[in-house]
Amino acid sequence: MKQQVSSTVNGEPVEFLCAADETLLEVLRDRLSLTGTKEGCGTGDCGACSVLLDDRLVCSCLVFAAELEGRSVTTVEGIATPQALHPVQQKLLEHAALQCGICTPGVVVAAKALIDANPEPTEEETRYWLAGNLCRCTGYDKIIRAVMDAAAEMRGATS
Amino acid sequence: MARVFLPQQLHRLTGGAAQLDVVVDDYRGLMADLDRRFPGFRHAIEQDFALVIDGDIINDPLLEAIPADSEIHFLHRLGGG
Amino acid sequence: MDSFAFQAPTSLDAAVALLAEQRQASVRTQILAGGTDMIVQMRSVDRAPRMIVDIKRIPETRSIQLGEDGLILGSAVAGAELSARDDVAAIYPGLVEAADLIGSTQIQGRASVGGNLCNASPAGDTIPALIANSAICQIAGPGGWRELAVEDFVVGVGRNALEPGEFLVALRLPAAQPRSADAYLRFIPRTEMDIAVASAGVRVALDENGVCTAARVAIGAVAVTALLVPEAAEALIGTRLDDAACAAAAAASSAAARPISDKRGTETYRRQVVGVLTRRAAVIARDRALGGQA
Amino acid sequence: MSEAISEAGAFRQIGTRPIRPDGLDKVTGRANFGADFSLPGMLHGRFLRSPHAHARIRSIDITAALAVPGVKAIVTGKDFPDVAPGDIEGGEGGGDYHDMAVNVMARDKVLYHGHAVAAVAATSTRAAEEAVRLIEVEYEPLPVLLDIDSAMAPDAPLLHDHLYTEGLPEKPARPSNVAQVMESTRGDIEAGFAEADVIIERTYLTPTVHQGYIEPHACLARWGQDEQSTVWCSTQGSFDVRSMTARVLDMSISRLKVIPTEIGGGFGGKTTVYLEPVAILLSRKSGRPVKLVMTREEVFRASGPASASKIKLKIGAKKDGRLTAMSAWLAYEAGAFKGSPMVPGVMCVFAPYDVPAFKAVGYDVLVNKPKVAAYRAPGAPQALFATESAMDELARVLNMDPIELRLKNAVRDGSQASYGPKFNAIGMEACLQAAREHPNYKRPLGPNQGRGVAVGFWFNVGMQSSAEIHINEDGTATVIEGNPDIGGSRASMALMAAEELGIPYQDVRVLVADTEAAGFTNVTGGSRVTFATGMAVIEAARDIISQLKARAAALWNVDVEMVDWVDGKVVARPGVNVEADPLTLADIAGQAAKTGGPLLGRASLNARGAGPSFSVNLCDVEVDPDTGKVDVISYTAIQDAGKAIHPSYVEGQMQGGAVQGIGWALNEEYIFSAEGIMENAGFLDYRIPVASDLPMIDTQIIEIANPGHPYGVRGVGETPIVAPLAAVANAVNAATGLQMTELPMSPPRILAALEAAKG
Repeated sequence: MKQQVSSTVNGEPVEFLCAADETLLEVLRDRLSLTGTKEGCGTGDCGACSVLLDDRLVCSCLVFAAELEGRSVTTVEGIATPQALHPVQQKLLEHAALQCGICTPGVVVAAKALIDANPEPTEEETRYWLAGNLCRCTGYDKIIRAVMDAAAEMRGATS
Repeated sequence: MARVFLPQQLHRLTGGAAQLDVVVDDYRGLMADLDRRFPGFRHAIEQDFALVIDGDIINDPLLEAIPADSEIHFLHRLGGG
Repeated sequence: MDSFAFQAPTSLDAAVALLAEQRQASVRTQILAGGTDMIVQMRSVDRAPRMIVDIKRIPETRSIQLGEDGLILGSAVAGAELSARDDVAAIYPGLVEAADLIGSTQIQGRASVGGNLCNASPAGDTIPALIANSAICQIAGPGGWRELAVEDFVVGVGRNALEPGEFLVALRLPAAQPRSADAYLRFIPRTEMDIAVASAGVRVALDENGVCTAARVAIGAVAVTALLVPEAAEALIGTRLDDAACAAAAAASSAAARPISDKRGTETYRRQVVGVLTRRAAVIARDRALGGQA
Repeated sequence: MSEAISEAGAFRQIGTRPIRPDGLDKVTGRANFGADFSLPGMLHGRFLRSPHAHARIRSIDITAALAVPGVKAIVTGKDFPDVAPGDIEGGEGGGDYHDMAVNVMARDKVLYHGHAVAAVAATSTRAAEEAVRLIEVEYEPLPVLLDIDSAMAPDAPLLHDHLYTEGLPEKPARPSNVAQVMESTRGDIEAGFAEADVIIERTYLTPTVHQGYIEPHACLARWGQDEQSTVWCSTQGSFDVRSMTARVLDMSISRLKVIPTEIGGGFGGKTTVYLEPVAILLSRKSGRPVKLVMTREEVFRASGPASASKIKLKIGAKKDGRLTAMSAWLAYEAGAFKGSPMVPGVMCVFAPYDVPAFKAVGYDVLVNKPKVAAYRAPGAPQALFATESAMDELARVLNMDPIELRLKNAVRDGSQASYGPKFNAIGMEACLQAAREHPNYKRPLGPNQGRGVAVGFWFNVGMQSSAEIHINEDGTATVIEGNPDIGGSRASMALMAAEELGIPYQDVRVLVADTEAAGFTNVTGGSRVTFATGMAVIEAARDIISQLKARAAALWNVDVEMVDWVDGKVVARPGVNVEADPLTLADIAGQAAKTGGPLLGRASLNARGAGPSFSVNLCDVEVDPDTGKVDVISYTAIQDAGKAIHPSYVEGQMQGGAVQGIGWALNEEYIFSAEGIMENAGFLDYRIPVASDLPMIDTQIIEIANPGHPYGVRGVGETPIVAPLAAVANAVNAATGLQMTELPMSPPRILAALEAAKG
């Protein structure tokens, strides 16, 4: 039995059909071709599939797509504007805070959510907020620096 | 005259000899010489070993010259992660 | 039922009716709150089709009511929603910490105290904290409402006391006494993302002189269910929660533990560490109570 | 952040830190990784994997599975050709093509829990999963071997009836689980130990660990009726996937095109094939494209982890700290097929030290676990965990500073490496001196805190690489090469091309091309890409430059001998009578049609001169005496990079390797049941470090130019994981007074040791 779901994805209204046990991650990748959201584990342990669900950070592998009715989702594809990267994206690049890049989409979404919730995160707050985003390449050092730098820049830009 | 250090794994072929001096111009000459002294040596080397000339490790040494007074080692070919 | 179905009732009555109707039709149902345990299990352990009933659109499961009678916490309130309530954290800091320890920020966006309880893992973080706070389950079902103490709600590994057609609507915590506070600690090998190897929740109340008048100690991940440890509480009551009293409570917790050895820790280790955590949690609860946090 | 110590010459762009060319794709989700490709009509595949760690397959019945709606093809071992034995080339050594084929799909036996037994392609993943459940297999369980001691026991049951130990003077009479023995000696070891004032002798154990790349293995295969196949996959070596798949399926290399996708981490684990031959067979059988993606659980159970090891180490020294002799007995688990990194382990166990007498004996041991794959400096972390732990203990017994002890025995230029050749231009001493002077070595420690020091080493390799450079009409450039960019290598290639060609970095684009578009290149591994493929890029650029000189000479109507390439321009030599300004690349490119057509440079080479890289790591920990929990509170990685092309990515290698090593030291391990089933096959209980576990990882890049590279580059990717195991252990020992010899140093293990020490 397929569910018909109306929701908003990256600001655009979207309708799709899905099975009742299909996850948001499956729908994003396989039905909506939004493959920027990655699957690293399927059990909520790695954070590569992070998205914002009504502005709340979640693992899309642990959300049923059918739950989306009337709700909104932001994926990594919806973080930059057509004109410019989000400061988090720009700072990740400037700090060389990615090597293979598979965790990066999840880090981008999670870091944006952090700065939205806490414009001046400490190193410890940044590390704990991002503890659910596994990265095996960088040892996290440059990611943490980049995110804190992005927060600082956004504070400067908005003050 | 080059000094050749024979790999320990092949000492069974060399009758225990660990090093010797050879007068050769190049790798082909070296192999011909060593295979003549120790039958089977060339085959064993070509399967698993790189050539080392004065510290320079060469995985595929067929065309290498062997300088006089050089120090020659054989090293297990390595890859990595 | 040969494929999955999905329903998201928007009222308690509708949910109760839906569950009753499905039960009548012999359709297997599965309550969905945050889904962080349930979806993983449905993907790996038990893949059989069923009807998923999402209770998150029912107002009662999403509300946090803090009043003179205590706290009523909707069963599907996400950890992140609870953590945002400073007023709740002022009175039940240990419970909020326990909820906050479950998984990553991402998991916090979904996982609920009610779901953590219903999942009935021996290592569920909120369970000892709830027991220490004398929390009561509020259950809706075909027979109407009923209430059940949390320590009686979990009956085994992954098993709870819900009857067919019932679901957990909310948790009720009694009002805090003056000069009382709680604390919850768990041990994990990393700093985040792990399941508790051992845990302890402690609530204490003090008189004007700092003497402990009431205490509850509950421990987790050291038996098939979280355990209320009256011996540990007795070791605290009547003392100023000094080192000797806390050490006695620690020893009582270690003695009450019935741990196993598995991939997360050895029996010996768990027994020892649950005592350490009891002692440290008692000290934190004492300091909070003295600091007027309650 | 890091401070670079440089003796290098005047580079214009090398050593700067520009944004990587593929950066935008990777922060916006545009970059396509292994699982991101789809084709019309595509099927989804799933595997049936062995529930036993060792069993004979009596029968497989796929009748019911084939009847599931949507199922289009099923393959089992019977569908695969027999593959003759033969050493795998280009890998880390020790592997065999026949074994690889049997590892891809079991034939008559399963040799580890998770070994592939059958695969299904269906119109949906759920249909494929349903069919997998309906495949009926009859097994005859066999005894399971899970550790070195039981596998090496004289009466041990055998994994393979026809495996005879290699490396012995004569072929043994009986088969064995030991695939190979290797010995390496120098000097009189008996005399060396007799001369010693102090002897340290211990046995060190390390567990099976996984590379832990975040992207699971994934591929998409399309077979055509013309027998041509195309594979999109996440791999460290598309040419290796091509040769290995061709071998496993007995097909011509010309029939197979491999398109490397972006790769989500590998660390050595994506240097072999698991999925690709199966996907092609399923595609051939169904006539449809087939996508295969491992689950995380499958990655743990059925890809290639790193070897568990048991190492008995003995070192002797005089009172003044001079080493007199060292001996090592090293056993490495290979998993179910031969080919552990025992050989490099034997070769590197004494590599940092100048010791007059030594003996190392290594064993490649088969057990009923998945076949190991390379993991960053394969074999070295285990070996140097032993050596560097023992050196630290020696320093403590002698009451010497651990860095002074190492300096006293360090190999230097001209030292005869324990593995044979003489060292030249190495950074061991420079790293030790930098560590001694580092402020983090002098920081005061608090209660329950301790500091550890350890040395790391890796050989580095060169091997074959190719590169092409195409010059655009406006003088900008495209570099084409075939090494998947696993850590920012496009940036390094662009920097080297820009440096040579005298054009801005932003004017160089880098394409990682498929096996039909790029010249042959060996695997992205062995710390060789910036070194060897970089060398090919430099040579290709120099090929362009020689053409530019000829073109400019033609434009000026002078002999080519009359012009020079200076500062990114062609100039007339002093005294040559040319009335023209110097010509830039853009000037000449714009007139290429007049002087012979498009400018295209190329180089292919078999790189030599890969200098080894040494490192020194400093680690401070705090140990909770009540719970045994270790917190890393400060970490410093110092390493010789030769020349850092893009220092940020060099630091990134050092930091990432350090953290993988910290994970290996503290919490990571495969936990097996007695039946050989991995009990923690997920990121929940296979505990890789998370962001909140760690401090910043301080780095210091040392640059001792490698004479074997035009810019002095030496590989940096693997050495970083070698030192941390002992650095962390030595810090724990310093904090607790314990002598930890078994990894991981998990809280229960440390608390048990603390309790035992109390008596």
